[in-house]
Amino acid sequence: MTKLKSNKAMLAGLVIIAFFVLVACLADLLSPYDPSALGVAYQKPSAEHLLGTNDLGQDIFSEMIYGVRVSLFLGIFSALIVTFVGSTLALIAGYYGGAADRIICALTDIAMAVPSLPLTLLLIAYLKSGVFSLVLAISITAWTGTARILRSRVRQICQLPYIKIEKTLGVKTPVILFRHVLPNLKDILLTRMALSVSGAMMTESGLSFLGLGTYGQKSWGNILHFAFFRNSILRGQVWWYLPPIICICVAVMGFMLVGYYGQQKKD
Amino acid sequence: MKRILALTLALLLCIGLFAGCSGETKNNGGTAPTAAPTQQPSGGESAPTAAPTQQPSGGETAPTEAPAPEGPKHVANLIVGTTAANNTFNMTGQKDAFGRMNYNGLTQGNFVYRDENGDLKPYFFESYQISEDGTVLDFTWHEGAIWHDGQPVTADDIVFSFEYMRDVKKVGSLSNLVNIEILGDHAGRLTFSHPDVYYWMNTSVMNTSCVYAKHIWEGVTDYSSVTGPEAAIGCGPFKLVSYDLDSQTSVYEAVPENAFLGEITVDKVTVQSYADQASLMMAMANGECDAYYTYASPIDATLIDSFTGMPDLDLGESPFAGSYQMLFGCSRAPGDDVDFRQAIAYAIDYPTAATTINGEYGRPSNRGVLNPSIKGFDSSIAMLEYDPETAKSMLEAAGYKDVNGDGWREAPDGSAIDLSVIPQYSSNMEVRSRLGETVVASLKAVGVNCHIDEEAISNSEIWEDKVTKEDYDISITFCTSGMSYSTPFRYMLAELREGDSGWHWGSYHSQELKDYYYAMTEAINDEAYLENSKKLQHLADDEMFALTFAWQTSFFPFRTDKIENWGNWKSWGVINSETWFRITAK
Amino acid sequence: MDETRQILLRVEDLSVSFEGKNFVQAVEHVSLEVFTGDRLCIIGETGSGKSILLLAILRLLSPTARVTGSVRYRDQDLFRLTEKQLDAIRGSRISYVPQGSGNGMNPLLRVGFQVAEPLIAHRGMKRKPAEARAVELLRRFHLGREETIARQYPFTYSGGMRQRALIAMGISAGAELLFADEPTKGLDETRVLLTAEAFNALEGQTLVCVTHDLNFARRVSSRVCVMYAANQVEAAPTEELFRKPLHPYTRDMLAAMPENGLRFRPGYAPAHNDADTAGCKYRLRCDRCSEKCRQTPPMFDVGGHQVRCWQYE
Amino acid sequence: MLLHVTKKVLIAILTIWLIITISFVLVHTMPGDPIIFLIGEEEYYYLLDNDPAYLDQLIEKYGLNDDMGTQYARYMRSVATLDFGESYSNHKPVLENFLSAAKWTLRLSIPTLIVACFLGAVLGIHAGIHPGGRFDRITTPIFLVLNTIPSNCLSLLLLILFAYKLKWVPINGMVSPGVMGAARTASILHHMALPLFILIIFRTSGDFMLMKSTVSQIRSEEYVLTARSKGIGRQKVLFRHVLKNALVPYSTSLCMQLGSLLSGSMIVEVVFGWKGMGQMMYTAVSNRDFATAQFCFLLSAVCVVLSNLLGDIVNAAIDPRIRREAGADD
Repeated sequence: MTKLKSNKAMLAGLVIIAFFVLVACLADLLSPYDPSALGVAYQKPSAEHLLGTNDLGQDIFSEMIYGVRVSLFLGIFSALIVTFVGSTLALIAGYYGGAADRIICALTDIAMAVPSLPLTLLLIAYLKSGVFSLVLAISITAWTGTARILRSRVRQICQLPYIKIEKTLGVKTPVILFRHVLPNLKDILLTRMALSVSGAMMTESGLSFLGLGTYGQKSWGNILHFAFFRNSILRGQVWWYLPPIICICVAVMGFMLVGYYGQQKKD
Repeated sequence: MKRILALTLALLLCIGLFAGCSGETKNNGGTAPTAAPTQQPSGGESAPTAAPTQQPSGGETAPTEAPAPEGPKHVANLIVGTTAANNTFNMTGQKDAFGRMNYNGLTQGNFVYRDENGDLKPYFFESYQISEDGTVLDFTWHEGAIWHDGQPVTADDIVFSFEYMRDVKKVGSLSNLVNIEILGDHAGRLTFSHPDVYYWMNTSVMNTSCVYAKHIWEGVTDYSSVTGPEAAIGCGPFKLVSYDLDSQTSVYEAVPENAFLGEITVDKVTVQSYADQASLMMAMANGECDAYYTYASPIDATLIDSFTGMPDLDLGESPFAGSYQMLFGCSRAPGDDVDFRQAIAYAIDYPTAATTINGEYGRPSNRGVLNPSIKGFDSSIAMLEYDPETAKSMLEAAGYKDVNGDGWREAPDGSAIDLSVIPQYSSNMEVRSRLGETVVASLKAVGVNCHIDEEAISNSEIWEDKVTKEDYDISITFCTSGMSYSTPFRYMLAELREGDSGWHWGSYHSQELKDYYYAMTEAINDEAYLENSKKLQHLADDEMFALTFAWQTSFFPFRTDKIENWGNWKSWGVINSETWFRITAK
Repeated sequence: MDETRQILLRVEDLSVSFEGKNFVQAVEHVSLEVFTGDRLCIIGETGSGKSILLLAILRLLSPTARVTGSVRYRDQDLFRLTEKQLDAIRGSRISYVPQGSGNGMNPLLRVGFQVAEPLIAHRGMKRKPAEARAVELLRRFHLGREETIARQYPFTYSGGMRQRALIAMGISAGAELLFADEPTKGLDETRVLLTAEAFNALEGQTLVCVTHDLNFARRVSSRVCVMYAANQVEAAPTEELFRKPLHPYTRDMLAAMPENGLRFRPGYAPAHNDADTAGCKYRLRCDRCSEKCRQTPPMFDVGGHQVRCWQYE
Repeated sequence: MLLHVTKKVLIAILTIWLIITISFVLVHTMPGDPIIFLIGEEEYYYLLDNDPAYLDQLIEKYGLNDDMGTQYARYMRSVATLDFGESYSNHKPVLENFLSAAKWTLRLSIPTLIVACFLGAVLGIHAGIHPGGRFDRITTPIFLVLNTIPSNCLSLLLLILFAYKLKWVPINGMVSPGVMGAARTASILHHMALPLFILIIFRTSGDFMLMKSTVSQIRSEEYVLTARSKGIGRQKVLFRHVLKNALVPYSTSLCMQLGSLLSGSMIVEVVFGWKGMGQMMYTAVSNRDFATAQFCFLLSAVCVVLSNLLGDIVNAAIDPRIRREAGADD
């Protein structure tokens, strides 16, 4: 029974992700105004400005649309890094075992032990503010979870007889890894990637809240930060602070549905 | 099924209790709150044995005459809300709420204070005279003053204070003090080798230039890291009685002997610090604190309009002396061309900049850099106008055309233009980065390509290095209201006086700018100060090496339901050096 | 058989189906009777619904199962009992013995305790004496070093040891009716013999065993019932069935045994929800299929030997 | 078994040492001149104008311009002697700041951990026992949504709703001033209510998800069927069989959470002005307060490593398979 239910939920997740990816690609066509063009500040939602304007008179609706592009790019890009780093380390640790495994495990333990948010704060001070440095800062501490789960799965797979046979047949290691082991990890990779995208988005909104996000690009976190900075909640400007919150929640939910229910289907 | 639910509810209840009492046990069992209010070692309550408060004999101008004998209704407990923290209590520095409150002479005997219109008035001094040539200062001080630990203030303390400030704290403006004499039981004279008296009194009125207790500070060189209760002792009208780090409050009680400006009408002052302005305003709206004071940071305009029209809550509106400036990079093309600068002056979207800085209270400024609440403001100077068409025509006239048709104008010699805009680095970058966005959008609208220098935004070292090396085309800086005496021009100096070392961020190398600035700050009387200030403003109007984005209104709100006779000073607020002697309970 | 045998379990017209995306009819109109002392073996291919039949009787299926028909144990109708009353029977009167090879035992509890658990629950014994009783039971099935292995955990046991420990667990509270589910699955030849001896050593317990291992069934059972695609197709005393199988499926099944020459009948059992398998489920593979077989034949009684095939009308 | 534990402890110590070094290098090579943050922007520029000598004196005092090697050696010595130097912001010993900050963070994190662990477990079991059931269909979406709302948005919205509009909860700070004894505890509880509520929501949703998936997996295991067939009653089946097995992954995650007990949730503490470890770490890093920042890193590293160690030990205690496998693998 749960299989049926998870498909529906996973489907919902996929629909949400597809919607946001579509909006990100068509950002230029969809957004009515150039988000950095100035105008009359603090306008209420009206026909021309669907979501009103912010403190610089920029149209919030177009800002949100471009925000999709930045936030998604940030989430997906850091998820790619996290999954890539996590899986390579897991493959090496799982396949070779022995010393390599122990070193990589120690490395994962260390990375896990370092508190993620303060380290990110530190890294941001190093790197010049911009989306790339934010992505780097977020993904440096986020790969440990993926690495650990994948490693145990890879070790399981490597115990299977057909991998041992491959080894005895002298098939070159990369071939074994990428043709045999990796396809088996496909669904874990998918779920971990989805979960790390939602994790990255949550961290980005947290960092932007603390004023450490990107000042250049307009991500949702950035819009939200200026909404809080201009006390929009107290002034009742619901149209300014609610859309970013809803978008972040829905996007994170979308990825989590795919990640969480994808996992359940596998077991 | 039912039994499980019942079981879980019971568990939840006892958990709630446990969590509660864990708070309890943690509290009682755990260490007593480390910041148990420390009782000032004031050697027991000093019975008011000292002679009845000395009426200020012959003071320069006594404030409102002490009213009829039955005396004004005292304010039992004035609660001051601030966003500064209540962590360090050291009178030698300006850190945290304690340091900033001492600008208002709360616990320290500041020699003089600056009144509502910016004129110097005696505080710990009873009276003072400056000699014609500005090198000698005669003064008398309040005789009955006592230190908060009960010991009387002696002539030795006065001599020690000046020596300590000159030799240990190395206050720049006292470097030429050659002689400190005591001329009677409470009169003294300072003699300088240069006409620096006026300069010292003006620049250091806020920087802890007050009486130092000899029996505490003698021989202490590393004064900023003294953390004991003795570091908070002064001879001001109030003494620190207790502080609680957990609830971020500090309590001060009146010391009748140190009534410098008349009877102290406030019995107790509580300084309560809040996490941010929003929670402070919410607390004030709920009546939890009486007035707002944080040095040089008024309540943000966007916050104010959620509290307009509240009963018993006066917003404390007044013109603000602080302002945001835009400096041109005059040491390299295209900033070195005055026509380019004059054209750009028409391109900046001032209305948007004004709203960004100060909400609907911001007003575009004039071409003279200073704003009306600064001393020496010249109202004859023309206003800045936002007129993109004029800007475009002026750029065309000056030879800045779009030669290669890529949409961006090129320099007369054909080289491409891509101005780098650098907002000044600070811990809160929001307003400056928004101003940066405004400048970039405005310039692009008139065809001048530009970008925000991302690197400088995120790193103070890189920013300071670029600004000192004049490696920028447009720099956005902020001048606090505290610098209103030395004016924003201080930021525009490209090089300092010989022998002076310090920061210089300007890039407009001109002898007039330097001469006028130093003539102004070292003027020995008001006329010289005003004359040079006007010259500077006209220089800025003609050369347009820098401009001020907007004139701001500042808000220092206070409640009017329990207390009256407030005095709201321009861009300072109701909490000032005279508050302790004028406000009364209703 | 002497008269002291009384009816222990009467299952009448038991059907089990699972709703959901695809409707599954796991068990269709099964009726059987078990007398005290009987050793009934239910034989059938995997997926013929035999395990589900066992679980349905003890109402251990997941809530999504829809069970019809009636099961009477002695004088109680199991389907009318409340959960509490059913628990009083489970483990103490009727007990279920899962496969040895699966993780039928809780990995985190000592084997001794798990074997003793029915005693603690039903006989109100304290833990210490119950566990002592458990060690005796393990000794009875001679697992070897019973004293020490009782304190060990299930993962240290081999498949055979686990199966015998599970049997001990089944009878520890003195249950009179034992349901065994595929006891020989995953065991090698010698372990199967050991398990068969364990079952035969049981005196006084009535056994209902589900298996697809025909030799084991022959060795352990007194009566056999054959199931095919959720239907009961034949039931008879063991020797009679093995010597003279009546139903075509049973005959083919026995012919496919190694001892009888490995003659295979091609084809598969119909899937649970195939529409066109009305009537006799074996129709498509049966060499004596006739028009009549389109209707489901009833169970004909040929001298105490029931068979569901029109030939014996 | 003992050999296994000592090996684990050794690895733990090595990890902590590595983290100290990494955090030292990271903090010390952080761009931005610490002096500016040490005494505040304004005073720095004022001193630069009037009294540069004093600035050099400060730099000398904090040994900021020594080369990295000597600073590192000095730091290692101080770590060994547990004297973590003086916090740059208020010149008090770092340990003293830590004690007061830790006290406040623990007041939030311990009740959160306990309540969330219990609530998450109970609700998780109910939802896990009948996956797809009515209870599951109601609670899972709720907790999934709660899991995704960024904590800063929820905190701000609730702060304004409950504290400002409804005035149920004080707006600011951790305790109302000038109260002692029982009144002080009451005021602490009153201030603690909203942040605790938010933290509990987030933590419970995490625990709920974990427990639900674990229980729904275990529920279909064979030994649960055997247990039910023993007629020992629904309660015993749940607690003795299902729950015990569900505890293994659940307890590991709890131990992991123990690691973050002291680091506190930075965002909730910043919003509520809760002077806990989270805020201390945030101000230390953004103000380049080297001494405190390094101490915070060291502390959280020790906490996480210890909690991992504890997690392993608790696992081995509950699950004999891990105990034997642990014993066998060295």
